[in-house]
Amino acid sequence: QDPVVAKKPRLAFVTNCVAEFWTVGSFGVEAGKQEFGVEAVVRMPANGTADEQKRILEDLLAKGVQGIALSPKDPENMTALLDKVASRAVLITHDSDAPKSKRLCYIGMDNYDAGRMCGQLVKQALPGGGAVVILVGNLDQDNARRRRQGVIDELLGRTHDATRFDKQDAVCKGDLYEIRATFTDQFDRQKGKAAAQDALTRWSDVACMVGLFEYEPPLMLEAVKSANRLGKVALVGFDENEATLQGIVDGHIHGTVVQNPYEYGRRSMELLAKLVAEVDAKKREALLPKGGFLDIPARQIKRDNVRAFWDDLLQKTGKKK
Amino acid sequence: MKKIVGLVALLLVIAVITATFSYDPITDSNPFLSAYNLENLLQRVGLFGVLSVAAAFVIVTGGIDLSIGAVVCVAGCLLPWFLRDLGWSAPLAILTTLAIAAAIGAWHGLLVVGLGLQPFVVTLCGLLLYRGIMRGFTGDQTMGLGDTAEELRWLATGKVALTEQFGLPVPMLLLVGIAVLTSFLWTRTVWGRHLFALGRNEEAARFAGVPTARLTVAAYIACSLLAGLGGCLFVLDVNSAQASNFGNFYELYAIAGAVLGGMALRGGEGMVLGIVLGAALMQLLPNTIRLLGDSDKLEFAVVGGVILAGAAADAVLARWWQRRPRR
Amino acid sequence: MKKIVGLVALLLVIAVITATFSYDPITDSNPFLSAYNLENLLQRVGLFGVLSVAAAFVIVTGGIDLSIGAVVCVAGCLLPWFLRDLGWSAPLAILTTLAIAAAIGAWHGLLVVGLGLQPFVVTLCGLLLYRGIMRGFTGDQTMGLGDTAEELRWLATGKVALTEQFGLPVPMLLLVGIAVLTSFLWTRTVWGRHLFALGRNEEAARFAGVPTARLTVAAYIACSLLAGLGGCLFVLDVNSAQASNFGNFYELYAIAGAVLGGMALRGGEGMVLGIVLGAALMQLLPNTIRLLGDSDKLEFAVVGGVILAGAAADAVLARWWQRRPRR
Amino acid sequence: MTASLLALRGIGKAFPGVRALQDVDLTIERGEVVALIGENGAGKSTLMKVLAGVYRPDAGELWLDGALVALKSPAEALRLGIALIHQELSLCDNLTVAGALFLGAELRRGPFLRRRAMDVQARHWLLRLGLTVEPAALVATLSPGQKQLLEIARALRAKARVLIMDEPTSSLTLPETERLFTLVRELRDQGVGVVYISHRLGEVRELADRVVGLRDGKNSGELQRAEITHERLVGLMVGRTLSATRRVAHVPGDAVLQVKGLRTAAFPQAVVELAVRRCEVVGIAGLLGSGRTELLRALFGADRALAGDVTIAGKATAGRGPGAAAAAGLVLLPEDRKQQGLVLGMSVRHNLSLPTLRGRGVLIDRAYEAALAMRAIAELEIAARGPDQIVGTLSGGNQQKVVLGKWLAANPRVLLLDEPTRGVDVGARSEIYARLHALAAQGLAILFVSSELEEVLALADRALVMRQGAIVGELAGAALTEANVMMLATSMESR
Ligand SMILES: Nc1ncnc2c1ncn2[C@@H]1O[C@H](COP(=O)(O)OP(=O)(O)OP(=O)(O)O)[C@@H](O)[C@H]1O
Ligand SMILES: Nc1ncnc2c1ncn2[C@@H]1O[C@H](COP(=O)(O)OP(=O)(O)OP(=O)(O)O)[C@@H](O)[C@H]1O
Ligand SMILES: [Mg+2]
Ligand SMILES: [Mg+2]
Repeated sequence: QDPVVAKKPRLAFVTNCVAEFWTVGSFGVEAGKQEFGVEAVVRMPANGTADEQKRILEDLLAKGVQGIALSPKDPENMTALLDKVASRAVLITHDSDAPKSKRLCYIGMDNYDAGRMCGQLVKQALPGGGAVVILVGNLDQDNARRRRQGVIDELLGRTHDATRFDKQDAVCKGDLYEIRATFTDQFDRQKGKAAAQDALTRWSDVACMVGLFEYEPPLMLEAVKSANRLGKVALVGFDENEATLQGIVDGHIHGTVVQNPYEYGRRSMELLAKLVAEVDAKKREALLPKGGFLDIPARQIKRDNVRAFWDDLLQKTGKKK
Repeated sequence: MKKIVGLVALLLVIAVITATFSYDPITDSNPFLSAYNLENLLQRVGLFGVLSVAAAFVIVTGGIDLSIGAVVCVAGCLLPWFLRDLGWSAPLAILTTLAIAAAIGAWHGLLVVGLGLQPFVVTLCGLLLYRGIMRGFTGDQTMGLGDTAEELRWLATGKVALTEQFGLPVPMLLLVGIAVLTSFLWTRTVWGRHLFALGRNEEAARFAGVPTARLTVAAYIACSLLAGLGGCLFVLDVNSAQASNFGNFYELYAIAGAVLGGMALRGGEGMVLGIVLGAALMQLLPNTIRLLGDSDKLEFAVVGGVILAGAAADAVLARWWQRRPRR
Repeated sequence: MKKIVGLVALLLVIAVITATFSYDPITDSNPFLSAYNLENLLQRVGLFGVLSVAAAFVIVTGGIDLSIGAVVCVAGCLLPWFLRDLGWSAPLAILTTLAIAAAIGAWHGLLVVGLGLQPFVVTLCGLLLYRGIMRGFTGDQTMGLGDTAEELRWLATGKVALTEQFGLPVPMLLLVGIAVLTSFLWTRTVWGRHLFALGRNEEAARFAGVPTARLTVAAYIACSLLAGLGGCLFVLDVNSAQASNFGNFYELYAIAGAVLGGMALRGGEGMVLGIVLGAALMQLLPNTIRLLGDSDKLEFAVVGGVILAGAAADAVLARWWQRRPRR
Repeated sequence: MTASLLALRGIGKAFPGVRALQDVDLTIERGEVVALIGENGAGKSTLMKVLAGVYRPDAGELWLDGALVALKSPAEALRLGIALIHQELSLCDNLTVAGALFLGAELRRGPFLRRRAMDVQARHWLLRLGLTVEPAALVATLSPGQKQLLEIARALRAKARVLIMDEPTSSLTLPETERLFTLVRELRDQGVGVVYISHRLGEVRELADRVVGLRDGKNSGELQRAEITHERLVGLMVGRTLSATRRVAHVPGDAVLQVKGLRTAAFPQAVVELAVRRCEVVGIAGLLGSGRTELLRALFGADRALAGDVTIAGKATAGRGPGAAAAAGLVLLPEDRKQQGLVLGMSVRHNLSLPTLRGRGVLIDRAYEAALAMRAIAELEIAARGPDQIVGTLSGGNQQKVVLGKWLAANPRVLLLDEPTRGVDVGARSEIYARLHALAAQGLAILFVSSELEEVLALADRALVMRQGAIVGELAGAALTEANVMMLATSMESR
């Protein structure tokens, strides 16, 4: 028996769905494994539901995992479950926080803030104001709601309040900007494209489209191209789909807000490794970042910084040496 | 009976493999056989088993219910609403939810029997319709119990202690109860006899004076009622339901469990014990994968592959059995 | 024939309603009737219509193929891989993808015919299996074409100009071609006659010397082949595919389109024209909702409700027609 | 004067495109056996279905014990004591024999089944009909003849006041038929009114107290017990006399079908050897369950034989399935027309052309198909609205004619027929015999099974008698008599 192997902490990184975004995250986990000498598994709930997550967590505990980094699907209602998990293993959250639970800390950014950053991009692209259409995978997911709310609040010049929620069919009209509609596509790409096309059909005056999920900005781009309205409709995206980045390079997409899933993965491993090694609860406290929040801020990627960002991304995901 | 033996064998083989490979020499423990894991497994079998029995009620009649997942969604969204937003008492909330589920079943039955629509069509539309209505109703907000109804959650997460370490999960007990009742209903009562007869040859049963229309409607009601019960248990278990995906695909798991357990989709054939075993297999496999595998990417592939292999082996063995020379 | 008339009437009613209410007095334009929207609609009908015809091939035999969405996923993930990662030429990539799809169909057919497994079971396992394998194969990474194969994308996004404003989308032309061919095959050839006979009564067809086993396998191959073609078109249309959700639920849309168009799930009944109209209805409804509605929350509900209402109206009318006093 | 047990007055019933019944009257007294006769498609089954609550008539009244009743469902008819044995088998084959026997009238204690009691009573009923199967056996494992007996047992069990039997004996052999007659007479003596439908005119003569004729959906006359003769029965049915068919002598050629050492799964001990030559018509006789159907199915390859060689014109086909047999020129007209004989949902034309569409390229030769349909409809006198009528809506006898028509057109080398004229009326029957003889004269080898001895005598050059899966004798020429066949078929060892 190799004593070094025996001592390696066993960790897990649990996401809230299957997505390209999280494959980048799992590269971060991979990097963290090497760097901090841990064993780790990545678990992605295929249907992206809370009950799948519950069963995954239970099986991880059964497996004897010592530390778990989780992106909770429904933080509000999962508190009791998370507390139970926290009593059997070290639990931290990433990407989406569950502040009411006994998780030790949160790694990530605030989706509401990221949404506001996205809103700023819209403002830059459309200084004179206009009609905006939002595309989102679905609206019952916490991060989606917060992102959308951030965009709306920023555009309507509202105060910073992450708990606000405008219903899907609510009228959102400010002095300059008007949110005409929010379309959901339930992660079906063809449907996303159809929704973007139908929005362009319905309103001849749409001035900007915002895609809040990773695969959506390229679909909007396709739709705008097919409608021959390239350049007439500003596009703002979220996340780092390669077609989005290419669109920015080509000047068809104004910009995108990127999170840093790679760092979520890597830093989760780092923090969990330390926390698991420390048995004493008091000393553990000391290891935590201030306020139990490790901020990995979102960034705005525009034409000026897209190249550098893209190269770095390719490197991290092993697509380019 | 041969089917049952085959299923038990398959379950045992997978269990033994999982137990062997999940053994952890460092801690000298066996995660798969830990009380915690076994309890979890039994609880899941209980939850999904209820849905498979539900599916079986309609399959017996030669029909199919694709709306089981959507009914789970309806129950899962409504129960928290009754309990938390309307502040109803637990019994009232549960009964109302079940009544609504039963009404959905009755409506399916009437469409199938009264208008002669294909069950596949009716329940496929139902799938879209109910989930769509729930999305509208909840405004795409997550429905959760928060910390209300803590006692009620016992139904889904509670255990009846057998030893200090190990307790039987309540959903498993519920499933056992439902299975015994159903089995009794199917094999010992006039109602069950008639149900199986009409499932195989509706016309012949009608000519024999069996009230086929009424019975078919009853089967759809039983199906949706159990699906609704399942929905209640699921939401009590995970405490949160999103209309757009709660119970998604569960109809397929439920039907797969039932069919795996020996229900023939042409109707009039099957045993409850098989269904429970089929549902158990559907839960054991993901557990195995998650305990042994480094990634769960191949989960679906393994589940699909094993079921298919099992079904194929079953067919091959049955042939061999038939061809075998008799004395 | 009555079915076709009914469908056309339903399509027209919805189209007229949409056109009326989408009229914009300010710009004096009608978004629904704009060339852009009609082109989009026809293109979507083309894409999904291919899948519905695929589903129909197996439905005719009295079987069902739940793996259509998974085969779409396989084709959608493999085509970009061939074209971009392996740098294959367009014809080679397309043909290999189609060959793989056809092989999947052959495998389904062999399991159904050779081992006598239920089609529902085989293809349900297939659904899990192929999608699972693709998740493993792609490592959950999005497969995209990037800017390779721009010309090939013409197949999915191209148009054949009719007037300066309006062109017929290529997928629609493909669908028309496939539909005409299929219709010819079904109604004019010995093969088609045999297929329909075996769909209605496999045993009687076998006793009449029809090579039922071979034909059934051929039907499954045709189904998967068309599903594979659909997968190619879909990925060429949206330019990227994620194994975990690409083509999810498309089997249900495909089957719904076919059944709506008059295919009976018990087999041996149906017309290609009806299938195309059914698929068209499935695409028209969401367009209507997005052009008229305040939100798309109720999309599923409306689609489910309209299909159900259509089927019910059809059944009621058929009865009334039969009961109507004759001279 | 007491009212009749049952009276139908002015019954009318139309199906799309066809008036099946028009102003039909029928009375049944207590303790009377009324035979209902008529050509195929005359409306007999339709009338009986009206009587049993399956169809609701468009016009007319139904009086039971002098009271007007309107039947809404078969269940209601059963409650009123009207039981119908359907012409087509209608059993749930996933049930046990006892389960099927008591379906809809289970012995119960509250909602619970009294399975033991039902098994005991089932045994009693099976015994009375001479059906030697276990009450626990699955219906699916019974042969059509056994299923027919089971259906009869069901109807007797129902203790009906009106018992309707729509061709109950179409696949029964002599001993069962005689046993059935004894039971029917017993019921009649107890006051039950019986309606008996049959195309076997000998049975009608033996059993009927009164005969009612139907022609083209209308009453065509009535005969009292004393007036019943073969000629008058035929006259009532067809409205003209039929010329007797004459046997044409064939000179047999070389053997085209040769069977050596064949053993089937149902009778593993019995070894079958036989040969059928060109221009020869060979009949197989035997009792119910003697293995005749099993033999034909094994020859056709529909069931896998345990051992043995089957050669068709020199080609070995054993174990290669029906496709290979058909390719070698051997076809089978199956016993069960609903399951294996017809695609019920397709039209008459499409059914007729199904086996012969092959070999005409990819495209369907529509002209050939139309000609084939017209010819078959005319020659076999198929009472259909036209070639496009859906086969499932034809009367039973006409369905059988379609099955025959499609095989007569197939031009095989060897034709296997299992109960070829089940339910076919007398008129068409002689046509069919003539056609078969003509085909044999052209060089075809014909091997047929029939439960009707008269048919074996009328058709066969030579008859094989089967018992327990084995061929126990061969009769030809003057030795081919009813008595000799029955002696071989029932010889002591059989029970
Ligand atoms: N469901 C139906 N739809 C249309 N036509 C029907 C239907 N059932 C019966 N018919 C027609 O009604 C007529 C009478 O049929 P019926 O079955 O009563 O004849 P039958 O006297 O019993 O003949 P057989 O001696 O051949 O059994 C036939 O022309 C038949 O084609
Ligand atoms: N599918 C089956 N499974 C098991 N046993 C069967 C099956 N079909 C028939 N048998 C049995 O095989 C025996 C021979 O049946 P077969 O049908 O060959 O008899 P037959 O002489 O044609 O008489 P019938 O007039 O009943 O058709 C019967 O005893 C029957 O019980
Ligand atoms: Mg009849
Ligand atoms: Mg027989």
